[in-house]
Amino acid sequence: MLCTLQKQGWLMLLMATCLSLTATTALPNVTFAQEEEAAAEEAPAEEAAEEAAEEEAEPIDYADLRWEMGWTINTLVMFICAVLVIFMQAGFAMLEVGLNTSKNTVNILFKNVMDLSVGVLLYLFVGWGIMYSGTDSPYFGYDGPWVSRDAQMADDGSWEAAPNDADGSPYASSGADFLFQVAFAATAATIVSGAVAGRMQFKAYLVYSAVLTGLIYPISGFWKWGGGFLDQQGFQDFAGSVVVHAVGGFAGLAGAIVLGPRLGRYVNGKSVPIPGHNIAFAALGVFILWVGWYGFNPGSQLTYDGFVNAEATTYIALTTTISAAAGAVAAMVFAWVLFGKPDVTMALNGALAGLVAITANCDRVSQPESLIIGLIGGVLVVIGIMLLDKMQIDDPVGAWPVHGLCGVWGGLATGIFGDLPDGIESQGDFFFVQLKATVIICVWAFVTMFILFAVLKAAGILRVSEAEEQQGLDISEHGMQAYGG
Amino acid sequence: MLCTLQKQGWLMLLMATCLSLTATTALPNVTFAQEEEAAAEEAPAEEAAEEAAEEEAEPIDYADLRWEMGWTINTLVMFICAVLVIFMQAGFAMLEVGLNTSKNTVNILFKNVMDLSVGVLLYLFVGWGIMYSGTDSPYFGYDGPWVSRDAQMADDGSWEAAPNDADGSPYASSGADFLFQVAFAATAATIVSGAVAGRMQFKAYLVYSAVLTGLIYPISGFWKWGGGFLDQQGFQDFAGSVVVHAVGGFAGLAGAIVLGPRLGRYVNGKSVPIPGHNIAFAALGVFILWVGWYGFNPGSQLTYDGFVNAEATTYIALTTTISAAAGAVAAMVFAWVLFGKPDVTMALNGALAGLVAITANCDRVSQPESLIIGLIGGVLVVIGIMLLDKMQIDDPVGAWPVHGLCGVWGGLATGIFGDLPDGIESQGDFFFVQLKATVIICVWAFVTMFILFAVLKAAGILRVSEAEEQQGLDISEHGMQAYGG
Amino acid sequence: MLCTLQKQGWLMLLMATCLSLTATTALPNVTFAQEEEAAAEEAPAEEAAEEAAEEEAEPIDYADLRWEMGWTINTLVMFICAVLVIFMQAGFAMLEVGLNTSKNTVNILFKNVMDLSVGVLLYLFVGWGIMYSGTDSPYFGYDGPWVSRDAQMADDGSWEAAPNDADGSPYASSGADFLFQVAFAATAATIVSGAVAGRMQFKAYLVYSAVLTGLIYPISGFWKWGGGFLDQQGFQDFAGSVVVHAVGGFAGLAGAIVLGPRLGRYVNGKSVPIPGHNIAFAALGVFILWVGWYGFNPGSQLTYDGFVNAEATTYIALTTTISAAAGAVAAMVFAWVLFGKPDVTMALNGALAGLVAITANCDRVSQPESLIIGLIGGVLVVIGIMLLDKMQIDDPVGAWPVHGLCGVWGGLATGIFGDLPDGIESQGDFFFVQLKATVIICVWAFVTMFILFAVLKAAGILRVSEAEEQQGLDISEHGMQAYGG
Amino acid sequence: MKLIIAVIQPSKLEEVKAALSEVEVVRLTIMDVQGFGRQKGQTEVYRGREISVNLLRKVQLQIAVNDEFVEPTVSAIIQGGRTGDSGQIGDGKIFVLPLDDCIRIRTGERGPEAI
Amino acid sequence: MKLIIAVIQPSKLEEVKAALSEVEVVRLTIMDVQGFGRQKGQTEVYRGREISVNLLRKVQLQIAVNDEFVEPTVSAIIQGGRTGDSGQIGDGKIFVLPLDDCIRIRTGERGPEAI
Amino acid sequence: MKLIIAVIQPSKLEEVKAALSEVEVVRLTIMDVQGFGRQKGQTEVYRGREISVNLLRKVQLQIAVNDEFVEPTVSAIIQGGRTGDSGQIGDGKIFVLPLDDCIRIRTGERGPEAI
Ligand SMILES: Nc1ncnc2c1ncn2[C@@H]1O[C@H](COP(=O)(O)OP(=O)(O)O)[C@@H](O)[C@H]1O
Ligand SMILES: Nc1ncnc2c1ncn2[C@@H]1O[C@H](COP(=O)(O)OP(=O)(O)O)[C@@H](O)[C@H]1O
Ligand SMILES: Nc1ncnc2c1ncn2[C@@H]1O[C@H](COP(=O)(O)OP(=O)(O)O)[C@@H](O)[C@H]1O
Repeated sequence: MLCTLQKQGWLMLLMATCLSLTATTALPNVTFAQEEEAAAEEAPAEEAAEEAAEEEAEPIDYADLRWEMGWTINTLVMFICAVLVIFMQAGFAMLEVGLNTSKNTVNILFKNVMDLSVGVLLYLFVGWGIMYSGTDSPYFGYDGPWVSRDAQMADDGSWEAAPNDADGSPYASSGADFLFQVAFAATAATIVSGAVAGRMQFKAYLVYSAVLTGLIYPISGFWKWGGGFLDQQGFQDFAGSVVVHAVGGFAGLAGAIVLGPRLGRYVNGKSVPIPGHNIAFAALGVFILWVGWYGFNPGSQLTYDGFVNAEATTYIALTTTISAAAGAVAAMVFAWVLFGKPDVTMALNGALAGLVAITANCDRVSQPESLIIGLIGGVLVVIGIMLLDKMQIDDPVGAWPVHGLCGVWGGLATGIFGDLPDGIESQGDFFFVQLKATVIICVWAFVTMFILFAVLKAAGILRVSEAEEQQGLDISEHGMQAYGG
Repeated sequence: MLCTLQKQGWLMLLMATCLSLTATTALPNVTFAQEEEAAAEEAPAEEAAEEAAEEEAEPIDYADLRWEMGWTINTLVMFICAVLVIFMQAGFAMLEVGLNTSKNTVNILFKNVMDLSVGVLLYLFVGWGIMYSGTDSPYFGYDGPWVSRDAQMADDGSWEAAPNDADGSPYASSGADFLFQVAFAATAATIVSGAVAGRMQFKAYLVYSAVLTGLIYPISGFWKWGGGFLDQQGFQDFAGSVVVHAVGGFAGLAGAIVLGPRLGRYVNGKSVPIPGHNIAFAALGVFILWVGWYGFNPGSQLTYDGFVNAEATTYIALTTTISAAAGAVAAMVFAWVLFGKPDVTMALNGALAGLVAITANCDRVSQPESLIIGLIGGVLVVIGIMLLDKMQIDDPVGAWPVHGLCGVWGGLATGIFGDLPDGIESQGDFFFVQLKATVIICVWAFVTMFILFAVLKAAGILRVSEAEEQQGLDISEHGMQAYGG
Repeated sequence: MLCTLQKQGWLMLLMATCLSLTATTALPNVTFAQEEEAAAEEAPAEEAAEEAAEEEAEPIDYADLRWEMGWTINTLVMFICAVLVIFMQAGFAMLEVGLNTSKNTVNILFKNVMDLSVGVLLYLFVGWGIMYSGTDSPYFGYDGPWVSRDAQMADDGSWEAAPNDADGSPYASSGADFLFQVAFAATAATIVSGAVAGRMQFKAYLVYSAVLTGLIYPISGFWKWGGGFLDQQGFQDFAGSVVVHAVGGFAGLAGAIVLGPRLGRYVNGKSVPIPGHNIAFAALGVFILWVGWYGFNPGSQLTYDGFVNAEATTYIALTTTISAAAGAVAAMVFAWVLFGKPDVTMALNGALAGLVAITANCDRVSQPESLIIGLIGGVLVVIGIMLLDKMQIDDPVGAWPVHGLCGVWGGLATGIFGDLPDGIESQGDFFFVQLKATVIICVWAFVTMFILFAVLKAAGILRVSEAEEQQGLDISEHGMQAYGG
Repeated sequence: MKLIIAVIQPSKLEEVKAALSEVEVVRLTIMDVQGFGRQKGQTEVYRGREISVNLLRKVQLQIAVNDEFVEPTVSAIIQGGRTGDSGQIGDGKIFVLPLDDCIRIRTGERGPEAI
Repeated sequence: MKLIIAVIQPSKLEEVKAALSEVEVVRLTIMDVQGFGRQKGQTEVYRGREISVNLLRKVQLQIAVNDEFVEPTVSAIIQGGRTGDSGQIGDGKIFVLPLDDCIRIRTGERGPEAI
Repeated sequence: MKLIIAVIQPSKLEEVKAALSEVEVVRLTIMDVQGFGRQKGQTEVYRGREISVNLLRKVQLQIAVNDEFVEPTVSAIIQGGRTGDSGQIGDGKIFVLPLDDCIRIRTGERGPEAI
């Protein structure tokens, strides 16, 4: 189904969705069963290490008040965090619009709206089933579309579907879980839209967006969060510096390279900046992203009930905040020293850099460490932007420096500063595990996306014509201007 | 008092507010008592059907921890959802501003600010007392202004006011309830401001806004949510596709018709589009509305505590998300096929269409059904826009196609796809109930508002002069330009 | 350290942050101990009055489910409220940008981003330690940087750090508390940026921002919320009409006075208004602020669990909403009557005025009283704006009228309408206490900031040159234009 | 050759363009301007302070034409730009300036045929 | 008749308008422009890359006047637009162009009386 | 003296400015305009309704020069503004208008030396 998707793009998409309606909603329950098994089989192997697994063995007393309240709180808080993450889409839209020329505004907005909309459908039908397939395979699995329901009570008061639980601790409803996860998928997708802004055909973008949210992101996501091989090796990425941001960042890099720079961006070897058309939008976007990140990182605690979880949730918010602030300050100072003027776009990217860098390790670093991680992130993003410029790769919003480079930094910083996870002996081993996994995921995203973009290019539907680009995608692709009387 | 309101508009308003200060705050308690009685009287009649009523009979053990935690969670989550719904005001403001010409920006913003501000006061003094009057009459009641307090403890630890409860299940504080409800009222009101943009006098709008939030919306709201005759007939409208959106949409339609099109919108029979002046604002608005809808629909679950409620809350968020995404995709594809270019304003309206359509039934449809509902909504909104254009009715932002037409669709879809409510035997009966109630409410909103606008027109204070309109309402009505140096 | 901060500004800042890394994170625990002692010592003195203190005497049973659920809910809700308050930064940014000329947009945005970023770091290192030093001194104390962790469980299930508690009632995690508090500090800081817009050097602003969030605000904050002398005198300021808003407002006034008006603002005695360049941004900002205020005021309830707290939280949201609406309506009507046209900027300021005015007393006034407070606030802000204009003080966004004047009004209104706190006998005494404390805090903020700005002026780094100002700070200070192709 | 500069009501742009294309004047340059004429401008109030803005949004057209096209162009603009039959204050002005030369960047052609 | 085109500092607009109305020049068209003159422009930096923007915000006035009004108009603009007594680089320029004809759209009047 | 008005592609501005400064033309005024020429404009669709917008974003340069500078200026603009060697529809136009007088606001100088 997906290869066809690659070829005929969105038209297929709609048909696919309609077809899938035939898929029985019974499927998910089967799924649920599968997971149980999977878990069961793994259990013996890990007994020693995890009491969690043990607890799961014992039957859960759903009548227990502590359990019900915990489940309620986890479900509702995860839902609220999901809403915050979905709000980030607005932030990305504003940021990308602001940092590009006005003649491509409609196009960028449209891409962002579709990242969310197409993303929801593709992730619902394909991505979710891949990323959390509950398969035994460490590499790939799929257990069908739709989200299973839980906590369904029959009239006789018995459970038609039992409340969802993770390792025997009160977890959250699958609905909350899906919302939270799909928002992450859409985030990964939308990161790219900034990197390829101003020259990519809209059709091609829709295909890309569908493939990333439906296939590429969920597969590497499964490797870590789905319990795949990277997870089994002890790789830690709390909220997705690598799994989400680096994937988006490197996919964007691939796009920027295959597409080539915008017209007039590099004239006979000289770099000619194309300033954004509305810095106020860009700043608003960053404020929204900062706010949304409080769903992104703290929400990734997944269970929030009880003293320890609740405290952890807010501690994560704290390290996240420190890193963001440090990133903004460091980027400002560094750029100020370098270029002689404080550049707000650098400070804004710095804040995002701090946020991206702390995302993988916000749960396992100390406050001073979170500060260092942010400061370095802020410096890195400035260097990254200059680096791309030197290499004449045109990434209009700095998607790679922010999400790719600092995503990698976040992944490595986890190995450098992070408390050791169970089963890893030394900081050295930890760092190596992080390094390896980070490289694997970045390469995965870069290569697969590079191929996709190359295919689209070969098919001649990747980039718009010179004339169309000069005119701006708003008119050439959408026959509409963003601003008027 | 309200007829005077109709005549002298806002000046009355302020006086009214001040006068009302004399109203004793004791009133609400009396009220509370009333409700108790009302409920009591109804009880025997319905025993068989509702165990709820029974439970209420037994005294509630407020000392019970389960009860207190449930009440706490319900109150706080409803409060958070109310905040999200209030945030939608910003979304409507940005959307409407973006889709209109710049010369009417200040006017639109002002109208939106006043929808909320005037709305809060009018709903506080009149609307709330009408919509939840707890009367026995199936048509109308009023039990005074102000919000009653509950969970007030005397020093001796006894309850001065007992915690609010719904049918004996832990409910939420009246304060949370009011906030949530007033946000809905303001939403209904603000929908219209887009439909009448660019030509209506500000004074007239204030009168309209006061009447809708104070009288028209609460009355039909009572018919359903207040326990009026539509509710008794089994009409289902979970979060207000009909009760809120269709009311706003048809009120807007009435306004657009009575006002007539903007100058130059239809020149000798030909339709001349007047494009919006800032699509970025429009898109931001839709993102904000999408986010706010997570308060609107899931929040309407009203009780969120315990496995079943918490799960339902997030399942509602899930169907809402699917429908919104489907609406956006369907509208994009449909418009693309029709007009040859993907039109972002259609996709944006499509997302809203999906959201409106699912609002009535998000709790009682399956995921595939929510997808279908969204897809059809997305197609309908495009058709609706073309329809209005054919009929030369000028609705600048497409308030009727989105909220009116898709509101109706949502109401009917509930009857087509929705699980049967207690007491209704067949899907056919259900559909008929939905159809009848939907028609009644739409007619109510359309006719009453048509009359109001006609009266204002007769009074000569409805529409601005040609010159003023050409100049733009910002200068002619407010002596101010929205944009400058 | 801070005097140097005053001199060399931001460069110091970074160094300071790095140095501080050496500070052992053990410190906070010591701190924690201190607080315990402090509390203990105070206990006897107050036994009679507070049962709270008594309870603290008894050991807390952390195993108690009620306790754990309460703590969980308090922590998570406070976190969510903190996020809402942080979101207000976006609101301030948009409001200030919108009400100023486009040539200073980048500068204003940059200042707002830095208020949050620098604010977080300075408050983390200095402010937090001062404001909640738990010292016995009624005037000043400091117990080091970083946020202490709590609810840390050792492997044997014993507490390494016990869950945080306030007067023996379940409180919230220090992380949530810090986030909530730092957001308030950043709010106080960012208020000023509007008052000094268009003519202040960026460097100087950074110094100001660091000093306010690091020193001035926390010190007066300690006097009230840290348990200092104003608190001991019975001064009531629930969420900071005075402690936060008046501090910001009067600091801004000092800045506006020392800086002098913008070029061309007053030509030979005549006032020449300099209209804002984007009213849509301004309105969006106010909507965001309104929404954020639901974190600001209800969040200040600090404990939300149980019938009484949950109800209080939402009642606070109710009075806040009423006052905001009343403020907007009153300002609109008053300005309409005065100037003959409804001025949206006045209505927007009116809403903020209502919000600021109710902030100190939202917990202890009736609904009619909240209405009156809002109405008066709305009128006051208009008067305040005209007053400044008469005195030829140039406050571009009306920071003083909104936050300073209405902050004072809020403080006094508490004494006029508010229920008496324990230990105060008559409304007269209460009013006097409020008056005295309000004056003290306003003078503190005004004088200290006046001195700081005067020093900066003497140092010649306060105001930009005529040419730079005429050119706009975006180009002269940041070498960048906010808007472009 | 002449350069015709016309200031018209924004709302009339479409009609003027239509009228122009009827006389085969299809090339022009348009810009947003603010007008200050006999038409009474409103006095705006900002924060309670009057700002006299007789400045109203207008659209300016610049049209380079060969001499024989001047009259048709002018009357086309008048026809399309006039409000009602009698016209209305604020309808605007047309200015005719001498044009010494005209060059087409694309080809380098000069003079009348480049117009 | 002449068409006077003046480029001035945005901040001087009010004063220039005042000066003009004193000499009874009450009709003009204004537009935002970007100026590039002797006045040193800043070199902007965007993302670490220099952009040489000698481009500064200016306001352009277009005033059609009858010949006898040329001098008063010019001196009014100078008086209102000059910074301080000595003036300052960036104060701008005034250009006087010949104007062949002027038409009032509203009435169709032509020539001097239409100005 | 002449006033040269050129309409060019926005994307060519930097190159044109560069070309101009090579012939020592360093003073000019720039404004955003919308162009409507032979170049086919797109027909936009808004809400399913066609809007014919042959209107394309262009940049207009106004350069006052002394007579001897006219040719260099014109050819500099052509050189910098032409797309590729052959040029392309949409590249724009240059108009040369007679300029009666030029005054420098700062000094009050008039005529050629004020340019
Ligand atoms: N003498 C002039 N010089 C420059 N622009 C003018 C002149 N007269 C009119 N205009 C422009 O034409 C617009 C409309 O003018 P209008 O008020 O209709 O003049 P009238 O009242 O003579 O018809 C004005 O807003 C202004 O932009
Ligand atoms: N020769 C010219 N052609 C077009 N515009 C000019 C010319 N000279 C000056 N200007 C305009 O006038 C503005 C101010 O010029 P300015 O820098 O004051 O010139 P000078 O230094 O000669 O006084 C410039 O920004 C530009 O917009
Ligand atoms: N006669 C004219 N009058 C005014 N502006 C013109 C004229 N001809 C061309 N232009 C301007 O030059 C721009 C480019 O013109 P272009 O389409 O290249 O003309 P051509 O097709 O003759 O080369 C147009 O968009 C328009 O702004």
